[in-house]
Amino acid sequence: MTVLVVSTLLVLAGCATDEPTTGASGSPSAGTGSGKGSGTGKQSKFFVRADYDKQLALLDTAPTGPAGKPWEQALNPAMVKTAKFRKPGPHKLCFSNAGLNNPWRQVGFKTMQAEVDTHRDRISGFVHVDAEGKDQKQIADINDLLGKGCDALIVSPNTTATLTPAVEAACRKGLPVIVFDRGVDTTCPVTFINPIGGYGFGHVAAEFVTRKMKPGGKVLALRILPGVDVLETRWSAAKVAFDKAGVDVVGVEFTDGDPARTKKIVNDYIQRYGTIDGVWMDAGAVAGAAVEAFEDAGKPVPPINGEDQLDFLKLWKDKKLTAIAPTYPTYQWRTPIIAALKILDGEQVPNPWKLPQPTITQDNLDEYVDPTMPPLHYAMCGCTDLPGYPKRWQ
Amino acid sequence: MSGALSPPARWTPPGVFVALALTLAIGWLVVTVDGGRLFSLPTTVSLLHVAAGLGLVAVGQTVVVVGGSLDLSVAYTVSLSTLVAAEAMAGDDGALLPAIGLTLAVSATIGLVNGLLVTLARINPFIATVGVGLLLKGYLDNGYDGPTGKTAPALVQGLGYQRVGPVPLAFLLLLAVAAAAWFVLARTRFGHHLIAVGGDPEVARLSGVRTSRVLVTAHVLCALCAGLAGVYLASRLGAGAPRVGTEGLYDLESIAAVVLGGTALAGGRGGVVGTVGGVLLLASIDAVFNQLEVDVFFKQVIRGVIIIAAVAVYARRAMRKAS
Amino acid sequence: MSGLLPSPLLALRGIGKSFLGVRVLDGVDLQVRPGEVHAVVGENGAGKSTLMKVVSGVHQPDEGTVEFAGAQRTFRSPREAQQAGIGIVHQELTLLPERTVAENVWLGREPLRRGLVDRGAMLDRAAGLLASIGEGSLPPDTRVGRLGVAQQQVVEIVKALALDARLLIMDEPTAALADHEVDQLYTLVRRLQEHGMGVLYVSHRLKEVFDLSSRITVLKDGRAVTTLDTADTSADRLVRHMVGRELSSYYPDRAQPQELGPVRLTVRGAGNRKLRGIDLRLRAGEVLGVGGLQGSGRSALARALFGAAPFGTGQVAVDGAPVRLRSPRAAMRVGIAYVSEDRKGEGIVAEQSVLDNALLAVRAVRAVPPVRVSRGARTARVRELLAAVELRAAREDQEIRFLSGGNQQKVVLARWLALAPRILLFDEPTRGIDVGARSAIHDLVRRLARDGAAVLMVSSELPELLGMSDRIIVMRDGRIAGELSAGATEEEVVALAVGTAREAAG
Amino acid sequence: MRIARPPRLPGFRSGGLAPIVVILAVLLVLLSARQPDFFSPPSLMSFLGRSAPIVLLAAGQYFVIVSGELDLSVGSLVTAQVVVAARLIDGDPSAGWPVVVLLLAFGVAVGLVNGLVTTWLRVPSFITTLGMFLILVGAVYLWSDGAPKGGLSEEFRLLGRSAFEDVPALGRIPYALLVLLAAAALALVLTRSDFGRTLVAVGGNPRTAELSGVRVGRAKTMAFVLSGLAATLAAVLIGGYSGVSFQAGAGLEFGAITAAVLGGVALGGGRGSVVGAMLGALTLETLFTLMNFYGVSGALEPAVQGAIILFAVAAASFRVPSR
Repeated sequence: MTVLVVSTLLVLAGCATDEPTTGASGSPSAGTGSGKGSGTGKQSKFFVRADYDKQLALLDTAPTGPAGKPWEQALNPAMVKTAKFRKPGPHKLCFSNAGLNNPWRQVGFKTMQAEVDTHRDRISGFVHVDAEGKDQKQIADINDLLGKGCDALIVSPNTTATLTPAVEAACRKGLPVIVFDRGVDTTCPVTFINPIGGYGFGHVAAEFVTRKMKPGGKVLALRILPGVDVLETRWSAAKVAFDKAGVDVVGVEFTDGDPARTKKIVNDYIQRYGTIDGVWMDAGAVAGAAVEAFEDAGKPVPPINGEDQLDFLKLWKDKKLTAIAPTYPTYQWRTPIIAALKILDGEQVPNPWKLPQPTITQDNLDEYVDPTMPPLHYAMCGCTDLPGYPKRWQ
Repeated sequence: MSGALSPPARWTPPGVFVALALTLAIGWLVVTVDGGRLFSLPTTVSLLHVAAGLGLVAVGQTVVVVGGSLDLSVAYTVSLSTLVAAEAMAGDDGALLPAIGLTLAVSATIGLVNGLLVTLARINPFIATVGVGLLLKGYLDNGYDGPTGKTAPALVQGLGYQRVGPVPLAFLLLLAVAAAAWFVLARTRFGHHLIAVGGDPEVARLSGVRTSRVLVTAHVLCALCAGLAGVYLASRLGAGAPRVGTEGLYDLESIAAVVLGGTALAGGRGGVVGTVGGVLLLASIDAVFNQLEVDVFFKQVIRGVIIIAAVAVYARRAMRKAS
Repeated sequence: MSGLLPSPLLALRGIGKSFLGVRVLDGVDLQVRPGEVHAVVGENGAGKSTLMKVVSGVHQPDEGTVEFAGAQRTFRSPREAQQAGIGIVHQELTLLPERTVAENVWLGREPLRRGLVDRGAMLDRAAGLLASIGEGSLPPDTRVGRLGVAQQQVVEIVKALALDARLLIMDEPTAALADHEVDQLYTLVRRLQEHGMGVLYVSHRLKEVFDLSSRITVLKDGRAVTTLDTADTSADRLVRHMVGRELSSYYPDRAQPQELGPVRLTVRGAGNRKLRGIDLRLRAGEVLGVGGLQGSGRSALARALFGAAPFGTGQVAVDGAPVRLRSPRAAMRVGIAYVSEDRKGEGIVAEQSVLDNALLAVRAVRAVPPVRVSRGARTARVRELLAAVELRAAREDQEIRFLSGGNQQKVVLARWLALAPRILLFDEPTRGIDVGARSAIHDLVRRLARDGAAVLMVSSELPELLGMSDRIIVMRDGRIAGELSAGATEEEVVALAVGTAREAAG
Repeated sequence: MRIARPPRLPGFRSGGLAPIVVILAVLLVLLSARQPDFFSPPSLMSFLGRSAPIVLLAAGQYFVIVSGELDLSVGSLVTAQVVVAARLIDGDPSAGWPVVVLLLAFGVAVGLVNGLVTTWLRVPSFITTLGMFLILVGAVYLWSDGAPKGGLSEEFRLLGRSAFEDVPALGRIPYALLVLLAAAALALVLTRSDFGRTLVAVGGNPRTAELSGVRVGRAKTMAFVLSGLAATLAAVLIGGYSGVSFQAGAGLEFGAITAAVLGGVALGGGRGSVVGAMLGALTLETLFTLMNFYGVSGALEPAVQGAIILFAVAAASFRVPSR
């Protein structure tokens, strides 16, 4: 029923995230101008100006670390000592996963498993528990894992605020805790790994659409679901950009990640406004459907953004779209394993560990289009050098 | 308990407990062979916590189902309750009780609306509660970008994480609520009237039962239980979460637990004892599969099969009783 | 003399009630004195049940006043009526099979102790009430679902008694009772009478009316035609008031020996969970009556022959050819039709039209997809049949539930005739049907026999059984206790049914 | 759950079309007020075309509901069909028709299982199809480990996506619309056939039907099979319209049931018309478009939908006391 659906979508939406929404990086602020007339509505109370500025700055920062291995690189790293965690191997790593039921997390987890395989000599066991996108289950899971004699605990939280207590409890156990993807409202984990984040994503896309579109054009913003921190930050950044440029956002609609629904919405908006000059999306899931809607309506496809999923990239290449694909790279799933091993060796690691967040543009599009990979595969997986590629991901 | 006089209890629920025992036994065996431990302290605690959340909702669901109705809006009621609680507390222990009061008041109101739609407006419960669910969804989607509010620390430490030996406070709360519900069904006029309404509303009416009033009360009680579950989850999560209810699939899972417990979906037969068993069964399956790290999708398939199989068994038993 | 009489317990004045503009009750006056059994008779649709529902608070009158125990009352719900002291034994059972006898008896007014249901008191007092009407053997903590219809009827009555009501309404209380149980009911009613309780007694069975009542009010088309003192009236007069027709020539002539055809149905040593050693032969053109007490197996026999509750052992042959009656379909295939005693539950589809109901069986036997659109010819045939059974319905697309019991039964009959059956099984064909329609049904049954059908008719009403049958078998304990010829007397039937007579060996 | 079906005022007899026609008319007026060119042939055609799937599902659901059951599995079935099709076709143009045949077979199979479990094992269809829902969703995720594989060929997608172009007067006629019209005609014939009428009898009074020689179990099973077939057709159209996705069938079972109830089909069986069900579906789609045109905030749409459903059903179930 609808409920099941929504929950699936949640995880689907959970495909990316950003800084903790409160606490550590300062409490929420009202954000920027109310955006009168731009039709973008009121700013999300999750918008945190400080984080927003930080992320935009990071977009132009040069990463440090081995070239060509973005998953080992870091942006302005601040190293932390980990000597107290030094331990002789082999190690047992435990991973509490927010969920698996969406392509992004599937690709990511396969990448993580492959990464583990490359260290088989040093990793004696890898325990994975899937919280199925349920906060309360993940809290129970973490508590459960604490009884399994793990040497290090990796957590990909389902929700920032609500998982904090459980993570703190884990920290108190004294084993190294590594958090990635979403954060938690506490500094107790040894490191928090994730790419630049949602503000960056939303901003890049909005900025591109604004620039390529005819001045004063009409923009349709398509979102997956309301109320998911991840997607809220992407949207709130886009909102800032649109408000600043005074873009006319004619609609902000929710697609539930359903292509059919998406096509219907786009269809109705084309009919209502005669033409739509730009499409902004908070996730790539239904980009293909949006493009189709324009084709079926016999209209030129306006500037649009997607994500690094191959179906969109192919479409983009074949139809020669004016498009951009900000990414929230799945290669970040490799980093926690690497970090864990470093920590257990007592090596220093960056905290926070900010990974670069490349954007796919017309110029580098061809590098990422790979016709042999499935349509929902994420090009930015950084998995080509891992054992079992490409089979494991097909 | 099941030895007591009242049909809801006398009428044999324990089928589900046999299934539970088997699940745990086989589960324990497999997990041990697999090199894990099913009954380690943390695992047990986790299991009971999962059961507590679902259990509170399911007990409420039992009350409406016994009355021949059902409530598909509980998931949203739960979410809303976490928010009301956490926002009202705003991290202040002083606001604890008023906040809980407010939460229960809000959820009771939702139950009242459900009840009136089903009785006064004569809308089929399925449609009525789904409709109310949509209304709540709209409110939540529109009003909340994500987790808000802060649960009172006292509540977090208490209800959220405190336990007696391996048994979390929350689970004791569940047992208390279940016992209360059992008592209400077995020993109060309302309980007797509710079962009668579930069995045959016309008969109840002709016997002088105020059917509407009874059904409305049942819906209020159900919503109250959902509200309580919301308070518990708020204590667990430390904040209000606008999606925790739908994420947890509390509407469908609660109904699943109810029917696993042997309560007839048509109403008039069943009770909370079985429901608690059903909840524990679902939680145990969770735990076992967790230990074995089995793919969750596979687990979903298994669940589907188990639910159907269980009800099929009850149906067979009922037929035998009839002939 | 009325001056000497005690003031009325219940006084209805000018009661009127309409549904959807249909006038169901019209200015009804009626008085019940304390300790009086006041019978209400009338054809179906005369408004009896509605009147009872008005008195018991299920419906509220549009006009007129209800005066109870000297005070004017308006009962907004059954609850209020009960609290005032009006109990009702409903025509159709109003019990919960999943609940115990005690729980059913006290439903709606469970005895409390310290705010909680006092289960002890419930059981004790229920047991007491049961004992007081000589049903002490019935344990009050058994699930009602486990009881037979007759026992359930008893529970129904106890339920009404438990109100310590001052007025008891009995709406067709004997519908499901066998004769010896009816006697028990008599003693019960008389006991209540002695305690000064007033009884409103609704029944189709004139015998009961005369046995029990002191006064009789006749309803016709929603009006109270007259109220008679039972002492100085007769069945004929009563019926004339009800239908304006003499009681004489009540039953159609029986078959003449030469009208009887070959043996249609033969059963040898057949049995199942409810029946043992059934042997019978049914000839074309005859009406074989089946008597016996409730639960004696008379209905089970009909259901077995129709494959609804099939025989497990023995042989059945139709026209000499052995057949296995495993299901209704199987029975229908060899030309057997069955009219159930439970018209509401097993006879009609209440919310479908008259035509759909009449077509149901024809469709069923051919209704297995792949799709076939219903044939005009077939429909035409069914229309003829509906006319043949003298159905009185406004329109054929009218929902059948708005028809009177008699007309509903006619539609059910037409449904079967559409299959041109050669063997018809009737179980209580006239239960709950008013006198007028009743004789029409009887005529139909006989006419079918004349046209060469073999008819087996179960009836718990001795006059009907004796009046209709060419031959009678009486059931007891799942066996055929004996067979009687056309001229048999009520006494002979009862003797066989209760087992006082020596087994009629042939 | 219990479904009471007392008599209604003539115009508002459940199964009567009056209420749904009124509602639809009102929505259409509002629509034309905001967007006059909605009624221009091309836009109307494409609207009808894209609405075809849900209308089909509503028709399928009618047969199940009128027979006294409920089918919660259609949504998951649609998803499963689309995903399966994508993986089997995997862009191969020639695979189209064979796969369609396979899907039809699969749809029939699922309907068959639903029907047999419900009729033979006496499991309430709510539970049967809920279990089937879990099983299908779990299985399809499992089979494609979490992400749909392969892709639909353009040829396969024609049916759901393309149209006869340059049709005089109408401009273009989507193939989907033709499929719908054909299916609708078939459904209409079915409801008027012996099978259709007996099915209503089965829903109205199973005992009577059985004792009149109707194979009740068989009839109900057929209804589930029809629902499965409808779901398959819907899947082909949806897959064609918008390609492969796990969201393809999300929530459709709910939509279909709501549509049927809106259209005056009584949950519990025995009353209603297939036309009403299909009009109900069209009404929901109109409402959706209406909200897009009026720019109702996406977050509020569920609330609006919920309110309208509650209002409509309440209005339609207005009733008078029966004697």
